[in-house]
Amino acid sequence: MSIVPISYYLVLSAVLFGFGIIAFVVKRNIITIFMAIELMLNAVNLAFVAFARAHNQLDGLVFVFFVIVVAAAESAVGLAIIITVYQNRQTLNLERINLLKF
Amino acid sequence: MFLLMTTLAYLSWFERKVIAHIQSRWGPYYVGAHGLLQPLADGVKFLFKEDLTPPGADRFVYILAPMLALTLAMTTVALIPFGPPSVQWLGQSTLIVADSSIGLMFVFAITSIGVYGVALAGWSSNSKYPLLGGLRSSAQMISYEVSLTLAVVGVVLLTGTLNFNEMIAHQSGAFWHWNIFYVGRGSFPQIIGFLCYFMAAVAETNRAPFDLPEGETELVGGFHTEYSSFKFAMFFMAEYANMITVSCLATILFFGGWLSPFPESWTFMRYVPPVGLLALAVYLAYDTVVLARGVARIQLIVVTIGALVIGLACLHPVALAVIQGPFWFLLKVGLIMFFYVWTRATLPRLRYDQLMSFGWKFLLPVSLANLVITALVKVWPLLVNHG
Amino acid sequence: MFILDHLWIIIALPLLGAAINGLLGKNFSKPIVNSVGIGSVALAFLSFAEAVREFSQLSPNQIPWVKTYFTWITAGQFKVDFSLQVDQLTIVMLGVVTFVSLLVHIYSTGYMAHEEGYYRFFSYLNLFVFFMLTLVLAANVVLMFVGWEGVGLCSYLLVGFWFLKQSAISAGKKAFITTRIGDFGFTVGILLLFWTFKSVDFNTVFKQLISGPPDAAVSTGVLTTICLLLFTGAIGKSAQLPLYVWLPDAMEGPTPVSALIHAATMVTAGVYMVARMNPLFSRAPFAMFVVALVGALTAFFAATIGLVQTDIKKVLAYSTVSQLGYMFLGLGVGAYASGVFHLLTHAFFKGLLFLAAGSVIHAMGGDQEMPHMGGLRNKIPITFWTMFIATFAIAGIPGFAGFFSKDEILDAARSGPNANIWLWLLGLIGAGLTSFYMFRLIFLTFFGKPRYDDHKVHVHESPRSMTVPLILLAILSTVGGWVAAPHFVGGTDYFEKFLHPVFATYAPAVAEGPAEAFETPGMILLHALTGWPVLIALAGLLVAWWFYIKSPETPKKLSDSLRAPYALVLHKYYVDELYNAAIIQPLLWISTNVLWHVLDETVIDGTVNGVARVARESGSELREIQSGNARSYATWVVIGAVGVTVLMIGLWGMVR
Amino acid sequence: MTLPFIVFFVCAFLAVIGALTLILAREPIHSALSLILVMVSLAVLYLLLGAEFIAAVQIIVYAGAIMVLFVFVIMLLNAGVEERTDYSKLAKYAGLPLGMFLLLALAHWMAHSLIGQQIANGVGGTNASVSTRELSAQLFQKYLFPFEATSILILIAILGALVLAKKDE
Repeated sequence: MSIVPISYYLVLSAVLFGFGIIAFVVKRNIITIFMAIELMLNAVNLAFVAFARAHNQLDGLVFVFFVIVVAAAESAVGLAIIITVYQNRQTLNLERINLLKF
Repeated sequence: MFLLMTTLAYLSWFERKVIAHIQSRWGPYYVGAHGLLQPLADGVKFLFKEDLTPPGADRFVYILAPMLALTLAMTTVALIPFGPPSVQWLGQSTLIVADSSIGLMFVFAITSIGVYGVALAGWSSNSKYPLLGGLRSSAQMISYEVSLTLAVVGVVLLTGTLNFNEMIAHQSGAFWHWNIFYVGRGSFPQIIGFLCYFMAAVAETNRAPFDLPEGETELVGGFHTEYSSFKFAMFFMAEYANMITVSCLATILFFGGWLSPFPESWTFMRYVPPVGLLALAVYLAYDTVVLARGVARIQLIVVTIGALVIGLACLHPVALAVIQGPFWFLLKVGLIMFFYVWTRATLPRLRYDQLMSFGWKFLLPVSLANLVITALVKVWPLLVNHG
Repeated sequence: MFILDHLWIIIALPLLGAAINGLLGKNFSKPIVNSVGIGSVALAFLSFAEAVREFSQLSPNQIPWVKTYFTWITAGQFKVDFSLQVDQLTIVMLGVVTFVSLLVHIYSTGYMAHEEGYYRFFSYLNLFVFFMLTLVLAANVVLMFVGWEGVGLCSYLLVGFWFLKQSAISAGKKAFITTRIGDFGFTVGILLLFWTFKSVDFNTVFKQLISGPPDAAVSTGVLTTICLLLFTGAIGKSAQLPLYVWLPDAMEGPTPVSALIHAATMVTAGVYMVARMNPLFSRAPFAMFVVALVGALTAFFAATIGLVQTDIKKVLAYSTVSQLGYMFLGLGVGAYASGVFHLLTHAFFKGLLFLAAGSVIHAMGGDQEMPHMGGLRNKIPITFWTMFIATFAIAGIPGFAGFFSKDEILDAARSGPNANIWLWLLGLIGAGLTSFYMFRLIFLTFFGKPRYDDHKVHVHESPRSMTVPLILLAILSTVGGWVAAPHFVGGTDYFEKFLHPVFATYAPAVAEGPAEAFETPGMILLHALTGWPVLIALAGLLVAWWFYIKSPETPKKLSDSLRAPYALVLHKYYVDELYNAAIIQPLLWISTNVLWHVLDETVIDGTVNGVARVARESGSELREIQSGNARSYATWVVIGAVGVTVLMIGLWGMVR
Repeated sequence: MTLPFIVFFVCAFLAVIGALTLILAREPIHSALSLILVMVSLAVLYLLLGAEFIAAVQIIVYAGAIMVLFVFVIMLLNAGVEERTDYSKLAKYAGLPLGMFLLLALAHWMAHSLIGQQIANGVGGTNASVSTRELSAQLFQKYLFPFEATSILILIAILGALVLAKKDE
């Protein structure tokens, strides 16, 4: 079945991760940035699964499972936060939400 | 594929007929005998209607949405086994397109994505009713999917597998071996589970009495208000396809799939399908002679002959063997569909808040309780043996 | 074997009482507080009785009976269990502690009746009992040390009980700090002990003493060092020279406290500890000698100071110090049993003395100055008689408790295994002085014509709750001695035999235990000489009588004629002043000029402020980065990631 | 060019396209859709890697739940085209190049990683698809505690979300 070399998957995950980072930096919309984070998580998951496959052991998969769960929790809270922020400041542009100032 | 389409189309006919009869009307009648050609007409109508897109709509998404809905809805059917894997054709079992070791989960995966169709449709055609409708229906689908899954997990616990065929095999025997009824060591009859499942499913597919998103009276048709002609037809079909999927699932999970309801020993029961078909043929023949006129008569003759031929063909042992599974399967599915339509025809529509509170405050706890009890019953023997 | 299996009950009871009274007592009425306080101790006493019963059924090889409840501390090799131990010595101490504290509790209900913070007092007392019992029951040095410090704490709390009185507070502090000096030695001793024997369990250590420790590097020198260090602790706790100064001041506390803590139990902790450690000491002759010497000197000097004190409690305090000196003398000359025996009897009569004194003060309405008293013997007969008996006991008049114990010690000092005639002499003179100042106290207080005016002070006998303990103790101080009446007065010396295993089991092979010492032929000579203490005691009595009854003006004359020594003694040899000049002032000076002005202000403050300044300025620079724009932060994160990646790829390249 | 290769490349292509559109699209909803695309294709890749269960979970949870939430919020807040502000000079100038660098570096690293090569030499060639049973066994025996912990985490997350989202009077 998988005679595709693992390294291909790894490269793919690396690329996705990189895109995630770029999006993370470049985008302004909180939601999109949040999505970028999700993208990175996904990339990492892919790497995990690939490694698990490589070593023929399940731990990687279990970890992916956990990552997904955590991502779910995180997105729930994060989106709630986003909603509240939007209610307070009527904007989703990260750069207009500069509360993290000294 | 084509088969599926027509089924969908005829489903609408079936529904309208049933409702009509329940409401003691005739329903579609004029297009062909018993309005048998009605779906055709509908299809044609849909095809030739003008396809218009609301201004300012997000075109891409606007087009994407219905496709998504329909394709997803129909993909699931690929995972449904219509008959025993034993029925081989060209070396692979013909009655199921793709047999996955965790078919159930895939079905759920796809249905879960199905939400997008609705949501996006509601969003993309930027106008407030669809938006509201989309929001509502997606919210509804999400919240009911939870209890749907929970209800199913009970069965998964009993059968201990996610593969459809194994599940069905687990229920082999007569109908009292089906999950819904079976009372035995470490097994808890899933009657409650089924009820939860059914209600959740009805809501999941946005059917009455849970069809507010499309409540004509308040939302002008809900998320697909803006859609016309063929895209609308897609949604339409998607809805029916979902219905089919759901009832197939119900059949598999609770009613032993393609198993015959009778013990193996009653061999003569194997002749039920052909006999049934022949009976149908006879009835149709009577129709032809007595009632029908003109085109309808010709058409009826065709159908009658078709039924006759198939019925006779089924008497041939090979065909007999093949026909068993699908027949029972389709019969059960049909019954469940009938239930569907029945509920729609009889029950009034809920209010939205009622819907939500029902979903979260009643359905979810009940299905949870059912799950817990099932788990306990399942584990009980072990505990006893240990103690 | 209920209690012996659940020894923790004994110590848990007072703790429970303390907790209840301390936490909830504020809202309790007096009866409830009493019932809780006394009840807990009474239960402890009962369980002690039960423990004795069970103990008597143990076969000798089951003794010492050690119970380990849980592992308390583990750090590498260093492992301390929460384990309790019972052997004969423990039994004796348990008896003393539980019994005396029970009486004192009862007494306090009368004595403290009109005090603020009644519940506080009782919870402190219970707490004290708890710690004392822990100290006594502990099966290893560390746990013992816990009790040790705990009683110190309680003594601090109780001495400073009237925390509105400045003198009380400072006295409490003094007690605590002075003891702390000794405790420092004690701690080091414990560490050294562990370092040497890789264990802090008494029995483990002692076994090793017999069968050589793991690394056979335990020279007598090490042992001596350990013993001396431990003994410093004892000096501090049991108020020996030169650290005795805190005990007289500790008299600021309520009298029951003085009776319980500063006469009967806590101050004897040092004695108990040395007795407990006897196998070690027996193997360190020099340490033994030091113990004996310190004991004897303390006995003597404290006695001399006691001669001229006018405050009734101060007199008793100094006598306590000197009696403790006797105990150490006894231990030092190897007569452990005698030392412990004196501890026992002393607990009785000194407790009695203090309680009686308390009752006198109670009668005098809080006045402690003997010159203001006089002729009280008809006013408060019970107090008088009990105190009289106690005086006989402490003075060593034959037949009373003190007689036996003190004589045993003196005999041991004279003819024991490591006898030393000079020490004996010191002790002897001390005994004379003791009887003198004690009778002086009695005469000044109870005889002669009243020196107070009846209008101000209305003298009255104390309530029963106070007198009953007095009577009980009086009885014990009378007959208590006979349990150990040595052979030479025809006694069976039961006590000696009872304690024998404790001191003989691990005794060094060469030096035969004190128990055998009495069978030595020297006994005959000894018997002849046993008269000495008696005679000198009687002499003291007579002199006192002469001075304070017959011709009351003699003391005046005497003090005038030899003024210098009198002043010297009156001012307690200026020890306090000495310490003040020699230690406290320099300490103060150093602290102010070096530690405060130099070290603290320049170095530490300088550093701290410098750090703060650096932080502030760099912060004000760095705040530019804190644009509040999350995107920048994101970019920073990315920059960090890039850095890491570069690093790792570099490493990776190397790895490959 | 066998089937797996084709599948792989198709999915990889889709995923990359999705990621790119995630970056380029100015409508949040488009980004969301593209992200969904990525996830689905990843799921297919998981299937290819023989991790059926994970694939299903990926779709159910990620595509089916999390992204639905996203779309939901987007619809709710009716998020329009994002405005191109550049208050953060740092992000403006440093962001993209750094990201690119990181991307290339990681990719290069991965491409030459030992494990990748070693698998390429066919260690992973065995096409045993992981059975859900084994996985669950792992999950409930070896990783029981983390599992419970995550459940608690979820609970907390739910509560947090409720508290945050509820209209404070």
